Amino acid sequence: MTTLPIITLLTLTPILGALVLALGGHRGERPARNIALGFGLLALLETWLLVAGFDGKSAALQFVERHAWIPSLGVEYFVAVDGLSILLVLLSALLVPFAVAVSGGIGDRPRTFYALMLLLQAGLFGTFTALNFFHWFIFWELSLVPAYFLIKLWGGPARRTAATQFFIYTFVGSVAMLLAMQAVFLATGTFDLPKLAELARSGELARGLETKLHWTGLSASALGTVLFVGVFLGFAVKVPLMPFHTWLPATYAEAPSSVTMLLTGAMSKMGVYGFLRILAPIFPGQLRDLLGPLMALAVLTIVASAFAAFAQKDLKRMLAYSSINHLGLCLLGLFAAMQPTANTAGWQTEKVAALNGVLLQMFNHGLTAAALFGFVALLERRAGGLRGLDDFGGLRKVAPVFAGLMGISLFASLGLPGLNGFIGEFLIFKGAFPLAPYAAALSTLGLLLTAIFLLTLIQRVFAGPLNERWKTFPDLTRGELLVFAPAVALMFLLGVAPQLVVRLINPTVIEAVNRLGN
Amino acid sequence: MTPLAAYLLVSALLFAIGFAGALTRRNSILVLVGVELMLNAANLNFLAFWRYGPNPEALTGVMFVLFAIAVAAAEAAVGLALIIAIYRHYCSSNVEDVATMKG
Amino acid sequence: MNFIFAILAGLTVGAAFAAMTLRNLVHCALCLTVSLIGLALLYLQLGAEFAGFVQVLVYVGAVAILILFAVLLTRGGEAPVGRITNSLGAGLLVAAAVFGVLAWAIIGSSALKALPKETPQPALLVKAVGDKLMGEFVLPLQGIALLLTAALLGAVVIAMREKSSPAGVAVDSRSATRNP
Amino acid sequence: MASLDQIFVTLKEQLVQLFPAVLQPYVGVLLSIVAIMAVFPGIFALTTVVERKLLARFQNRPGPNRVGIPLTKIRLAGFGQFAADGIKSLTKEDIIPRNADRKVHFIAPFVLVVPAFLALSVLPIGRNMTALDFPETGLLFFFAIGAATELSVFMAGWSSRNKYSLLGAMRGIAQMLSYEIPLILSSLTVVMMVGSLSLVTIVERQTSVQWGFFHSWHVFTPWGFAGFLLFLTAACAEANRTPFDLPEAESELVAGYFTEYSGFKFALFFLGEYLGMFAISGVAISLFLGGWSAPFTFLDWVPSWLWFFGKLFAFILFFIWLRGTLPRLRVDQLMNLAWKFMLPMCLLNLLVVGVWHFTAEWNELLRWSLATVLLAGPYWLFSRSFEARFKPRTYRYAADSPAAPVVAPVAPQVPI
Amino acid sequence: MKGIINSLWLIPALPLLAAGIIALMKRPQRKPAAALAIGSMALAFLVSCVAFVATLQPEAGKGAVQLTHNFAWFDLGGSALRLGWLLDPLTAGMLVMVTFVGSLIFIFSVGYMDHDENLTRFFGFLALFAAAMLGLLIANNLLFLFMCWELVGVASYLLIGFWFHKPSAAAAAKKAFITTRIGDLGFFLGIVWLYHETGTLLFYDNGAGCLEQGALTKLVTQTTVGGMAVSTAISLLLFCGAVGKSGQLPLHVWLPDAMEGPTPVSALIHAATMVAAGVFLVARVFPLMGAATADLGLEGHSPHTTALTVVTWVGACTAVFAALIAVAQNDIKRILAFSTVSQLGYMMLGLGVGGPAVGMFHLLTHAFFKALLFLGAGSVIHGSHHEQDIRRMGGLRKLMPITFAAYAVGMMALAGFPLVFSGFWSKDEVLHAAMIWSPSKLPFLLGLFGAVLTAFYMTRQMWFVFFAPRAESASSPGRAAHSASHHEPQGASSSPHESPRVMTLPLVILAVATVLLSLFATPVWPWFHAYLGGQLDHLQVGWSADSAAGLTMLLSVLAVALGVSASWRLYSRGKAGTDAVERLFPRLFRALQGRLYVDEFYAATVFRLNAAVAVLSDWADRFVWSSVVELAAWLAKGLAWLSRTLDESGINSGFDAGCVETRGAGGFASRLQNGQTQRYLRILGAGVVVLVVAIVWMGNN
Repeated sequence: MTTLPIITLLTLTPILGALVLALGGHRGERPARNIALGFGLLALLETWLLVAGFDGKSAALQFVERHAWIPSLGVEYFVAVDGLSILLVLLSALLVPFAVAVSGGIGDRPRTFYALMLLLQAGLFGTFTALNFFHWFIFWELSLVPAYFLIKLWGGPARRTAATQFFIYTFVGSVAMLLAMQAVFLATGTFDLPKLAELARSGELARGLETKLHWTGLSASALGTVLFVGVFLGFAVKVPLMPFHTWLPATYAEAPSSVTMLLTGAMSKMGVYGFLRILAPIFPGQLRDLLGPLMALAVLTIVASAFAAFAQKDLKRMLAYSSINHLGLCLLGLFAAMQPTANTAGWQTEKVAALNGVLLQMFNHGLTAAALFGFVALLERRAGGLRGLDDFGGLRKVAPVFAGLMGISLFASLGLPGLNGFIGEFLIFKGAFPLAPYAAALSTLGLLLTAIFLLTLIQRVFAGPLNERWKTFPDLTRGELLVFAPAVALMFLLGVAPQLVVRLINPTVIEAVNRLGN
Repeated sequence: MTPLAAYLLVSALLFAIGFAGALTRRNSILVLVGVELMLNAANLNFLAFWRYGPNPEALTGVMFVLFAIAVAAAEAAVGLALIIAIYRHYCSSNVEDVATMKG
Repeated sequence: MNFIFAILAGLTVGAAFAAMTLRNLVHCALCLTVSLIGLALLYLQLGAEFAGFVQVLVYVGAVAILILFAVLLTRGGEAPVGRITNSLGAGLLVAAAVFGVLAWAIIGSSALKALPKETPQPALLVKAVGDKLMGEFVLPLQGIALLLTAALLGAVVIAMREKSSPAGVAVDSRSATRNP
Repeated sequence: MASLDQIFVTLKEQLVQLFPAVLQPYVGVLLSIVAIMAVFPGIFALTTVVERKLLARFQNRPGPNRVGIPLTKIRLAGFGQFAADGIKSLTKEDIIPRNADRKVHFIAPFVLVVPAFLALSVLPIGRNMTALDFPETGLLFFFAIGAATELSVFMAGWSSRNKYSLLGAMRGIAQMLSYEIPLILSSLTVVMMVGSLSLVTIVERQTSVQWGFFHSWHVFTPWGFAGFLLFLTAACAEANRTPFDLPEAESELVAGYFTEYSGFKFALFFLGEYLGMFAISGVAISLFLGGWSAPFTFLDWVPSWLWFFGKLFAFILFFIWLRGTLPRLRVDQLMNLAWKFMLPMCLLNLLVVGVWHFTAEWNELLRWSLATVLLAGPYWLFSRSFEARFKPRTYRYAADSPAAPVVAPVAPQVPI
Repeated sequence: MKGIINSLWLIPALPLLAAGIIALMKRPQRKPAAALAIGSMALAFLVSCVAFVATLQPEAGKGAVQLTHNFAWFDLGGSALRLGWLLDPLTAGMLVMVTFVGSLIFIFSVGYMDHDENLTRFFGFLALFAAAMLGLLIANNLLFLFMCWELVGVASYLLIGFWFHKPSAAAAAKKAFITTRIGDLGFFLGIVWLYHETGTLLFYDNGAGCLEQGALTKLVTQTTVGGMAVSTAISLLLFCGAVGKSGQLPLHVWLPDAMEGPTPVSALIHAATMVAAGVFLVARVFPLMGAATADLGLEGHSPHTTALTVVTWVGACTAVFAALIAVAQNDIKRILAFSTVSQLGYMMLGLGVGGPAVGMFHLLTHAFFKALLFLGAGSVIHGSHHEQDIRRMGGLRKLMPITFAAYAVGMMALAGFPLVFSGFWSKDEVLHAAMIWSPSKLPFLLGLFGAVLTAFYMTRQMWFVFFAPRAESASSPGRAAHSASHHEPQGASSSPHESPRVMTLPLVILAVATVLLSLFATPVWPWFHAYLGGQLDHLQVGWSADSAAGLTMLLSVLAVALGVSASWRLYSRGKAGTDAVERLFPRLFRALQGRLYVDEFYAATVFRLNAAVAVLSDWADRFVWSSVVELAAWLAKGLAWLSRTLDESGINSGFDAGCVETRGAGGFASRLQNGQTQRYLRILGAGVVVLVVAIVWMGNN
């Protein structure tokens, strides 16, 4: 018996769900949501099978499925997971049912809404498992399209602008990346990501650029830099890195909150994933050459976004900037791990720590930020669309459970030990501080500011005298508790036992550090 | 006379009959019938050449016939649908009555 | 040249002739059917079993029925139709000329004479036909599939009743109860 | 046992040996034809009585129970009825309407019966027992011959110059044309799996043993099961049996296309219809139910032809049962079923066969569940018509759903 | 006995479990929650006692008992990140103190928080705090310590903001968390750096720990920016955390505000335990701080490293600075809060000049008497219906005798009344160590001045609260805010009353302990030093101190006498309504009352800067980055417009001309068609004939 093509099945499950939703005749929102939830949980179950069958001790690609697709273009159907992929697949599988369960009040075309959510999940699964650039890119874009429609059709008042901005931004980035990768294909004749990484390591890529692309009139190194910048742009927009981020606050604020959960929880991870899977392995030299400015950008991202968050009055915008800040930390860790060092065990450990931290941070931020946006969604729904920092006050009195769980999530977000956010940040700094002391030291300012604005949020929304308007503000219902309690429990669990996740990623990270060299 | 020539003659005769019908009958359905006959005559030709031709293993004649039959079926369907549509419109299935395409 | 061939050829040509000359359109169509069956038998005689049965399946089962339907739908079966066009002579002349030219070409052809009088029956396996269709001729096959689909849709669209009258009055009991 | 199994084959060979060598092939064919022309009309005769009696039982009445052997007191529980019916129809006056197209009117019953016999002759009714074996194209021949039925129906209906006849013929042709597509498509699944059009080969392929005691009938696979059901439905329609008996719906069209037939020609139509039913049942048996093979290996000792006729008889009973149970469809329902449900399902089944073929080395359970899901999911989707899923269901005469807002007490309305 | 190390985790786990269960309880389950919290704390106290006993029997010649238990937490690269817990005298002493004081305060809370509707939650938070604090104490890993450190911070945040409906409480909570977090950033970087340099964060790991000889010598020998030894740099970073947590000078601002929390919280967290965590941290990493010289002795004289010098100066300055402010405060809890800051300064000073034993002993004694004072203040506040302004109290000596007695013991201990009060001995030791500190005598003088001030403001407080004539109005405007939120029947019992027994009993116990504790570290029998140093078997009764000790004692007694008498004279003769010191030095008093305007200074600089940068970032986001993008978009639009214009004017016109020509030709050709299909077909047939003939004929030729 050949092994079950579980990754393909996993990717197909949400697509099937979307089809069922699209074709089914159920009116009303509840059945649609239940179907979407059912398929989401099915995907989660499959992911669980994947995780259970995953050999945590091996850094190799597992569950490989490989079929020729368009041989003349070097296109294959090539999916597999390693520690990095499986973590993000798990995250996506967790978040989509979560977001689906949180969403509600979709008056307009609920079936389409949930079908698009599932399609988005398919895009995520595909992106995180594909190892051939060609179909990786297909999924990358596939995830963009449902997101666009979700924002545009169900978003807030300025949704059109936001959606267009989101689409154009990410699309420009994608186009730049696509062009660059085509040039790489011309030079190497393959789209296979692991193979490209190998070629880049052996210098074959540079030679290919020299011989095959000399007609551009650029030297191999200049061409390499240009290509690097192209690919970089694609990912930097997605993450986002600071000057390329302006789409994000508007998008997050305008998107329906459950969609924002996915945008921040899973889609922003696509950018970091791209950095880790494509940019760093294929363009290590270029990345190292530009490390200084990039590091500066990462620090700028961390600090400036935290400051900007502090200035926001809209909860969603505030949390959006907070997301930028957290992902900035990811990039800090990533860039730090690219720092050239002596090849000693000590430095290797720091790099491993930094990358482990990056991955943990991705997972934890995905969980926490999604939960926070979920809470904001509830807040918004209860308050009839209000979500300003000053619109509430004293809610803890009438909604203690709500306040408690959201408070825990906020503390998780600001990196309180014992909750999930801490370990990732600790590991990032553990790696980044020795590798790039000044950048790391400056970045701690971001941690402080995060604490300031998140606590301000608690203070303004939950503490203080009760705003008379919300005297009848309902606490979490049983159903909502059922949705959020597992998320919060997971935060505790991962905070106390990070080994659950580290187990999956550590070998992959060690391998990656070895491959990246010094 | 070789058997091939005999088949070809039959085919030619069929073709001529069909052609004559298509040229002289007024009813458009019969014109179509004539066309069908001509097509079938051609099919017979193909099969005869396949059978007695130099290279029967290539199956070209049979293939041609199969495709021709499929195409003829499509042609008949669309042609008859056209005739019915025209009949609805003009209350006539006479080919001479339908001449709106004249320049 | 054998006996069976002669009978079949006679049947085919005769039926074809009848189909082109009879006054009753339904009779014409039925004669056409006979002619087509005769042709199918000729195909069998030639060893093309598959093509022969396909001929019956498609022509007798579908095309002939289609023609009969068309005849009925255009009310052609009710009365004998006008037999010929105004330009009978010209038509016949051209047709005769065509036949003459063809027959002249066939009989006068030197290439045909060079062929042997009898050739061994080629072994036609349906499997070989299938292999060819799926191999060498796969693109035409796809084309045919497309064509048939298009023809199906096209025929339906063309023959659909012209929508001149407003769509049937929708029965909506709710609106009725709302407006007493 | 083998001797009993092959008893008819041996008999035929021995008979043929009696003739000079030149004639032997012709005699062989002739013998086969004679056998078929004797056996199946016999079954037909039996079936008419069985059907009448069974239907009567369904409807709580005794049915024919009088006619036995004439001039004796032996009643045979009414099984002599067929002879009485036969004699009656042969001796009745042959009436031809004045306006009828006499030639066509005359030919039509023969166009029905002769192809029916031809179709029966390609069935493998036992091991080595096929009257007319086309090793390449048996199934194709069957379908090609089947086309003649439609022609006959048309000829009968049109030539009678009777509006019931014509309407019946039109309905019949439309129905048969529509259902011929699912019929052929569903049998194509078997052709795809077996890789042959020969019914003999198809049957032989199903005699292989599976799991030790099973013959691997095609019906025991997901696609085979689905294909069998589809084929059966289409066959019902092809044979004009209830619930697809619109062409001869007695309450609407008197007797459909053979309203104007009487006497012997009527009997021929009757015979032709039943022969067609036998033929299509025989094909269903050959394609899906293992033809003449036994269901279990330990039942192999029963002669193969007995299996075939047993299955055939089961089919006949099944059809009678259906007739006694189901109401007749409406024309639009009939067409919707064919084009909106059966056709997609057939195409899907073809896909599933492809999947089945290419997943041959998979885990059996996985393969089964995949195929089942592929079939069951769309079945669930198609099973109620598409429109019902998109539009709220409307009731033409009944009141709207009780949830409809009542604005004010209104005066009694005239229903629309 | 040594097996206790394997069960040491029980000490934090018990309250943690209690906290977890209480978190799931419903609001009305008040009694079970209280019982659970107190019970878990009492059990933890028992286990701590066992642990303490285990540390009393050091193996001969091996120094202090030091038991560790380490385990892997999660994989990190080829190795794993390991955590662990540690039992040594330092831990054991602190454990006993925290569980003991904690238990008493828990019991006290039952009475004090009796009227609060959220009692359940309160005990949940208290238990959470206790768990985190105890975890902090037993940590054998700096990271683990830091985690607990943050958790106590959160518990403190939650408890300060317990009356979250008061905006001031919510703000104070936030302020506390953020101010300490500023220090924690340094701490965090210190941890990361230490981890990088030594490869481990375990304190003791059979010679491989980061506080053990191998790691320390490595750290001392390396230098970093400015020629500082790495050990110094790391020490200073770690000290940042201590400064934040223990309210040392630049970051002390949160501690007085933290008095917004319920008084038991102030007693437990902001007097006895959590704020002392900074001191504990310095004591814990003392080997690192003092790692300059080859010998890392703990013989009462600490080595003079840069790190310790910084600690000394910060401590000394804080001690005086806070004491000064305390003189001018009117809120009973604020006075105690500034006193706490001041005393924490003393502890730091003691650590800096005298090593862990000196600082830690003051920590322990201070924990007892300051808890006593806070609980006493709580009792006073509770008895006088949540009145906190000392000027509106007075004469409570008669009304609340038990509270008065206990408070007096605490006050005397804090002020340093000689001989029978523990505060005297511990402060004396600090001053003694400062006196013999060689680099500078200034810290000693500052300490002495601080002692005078301490005696002064405590006497002032005593006088106002217990001796002053009873203030006329019981219902003051300041009360209204409190009684509104504490559904207390207004006017039902307007005169102050003694507190219930559940509150006075802890007071009495603490008072007794305060006195008894003075026995353990007298120069005659310096048991505590010996205990910490692991030299219990060499301990002898007898005057072991040098001559300077006597001088110090004398000076300290004089200082106390000066402070008390001055204060008593000034206030007992003063008029009601105004403050004596205010009359003497009005401007100075106002400055002190305004806490020397540190908060205002921060508000004017740090906060404003922060807000400005935030606004700037937001502005940059909205206008600078976006406008760049929009510029690009306009550029693209312009190009598109150009292209369209070219298309329409240039290319299309030529195409149109061609079309006109073609149409003319088509019109001509169409006239050939007459619509008769059969005619077309005839022509076709004739054409075929002609063609065939032509082909055959030409073929023949």
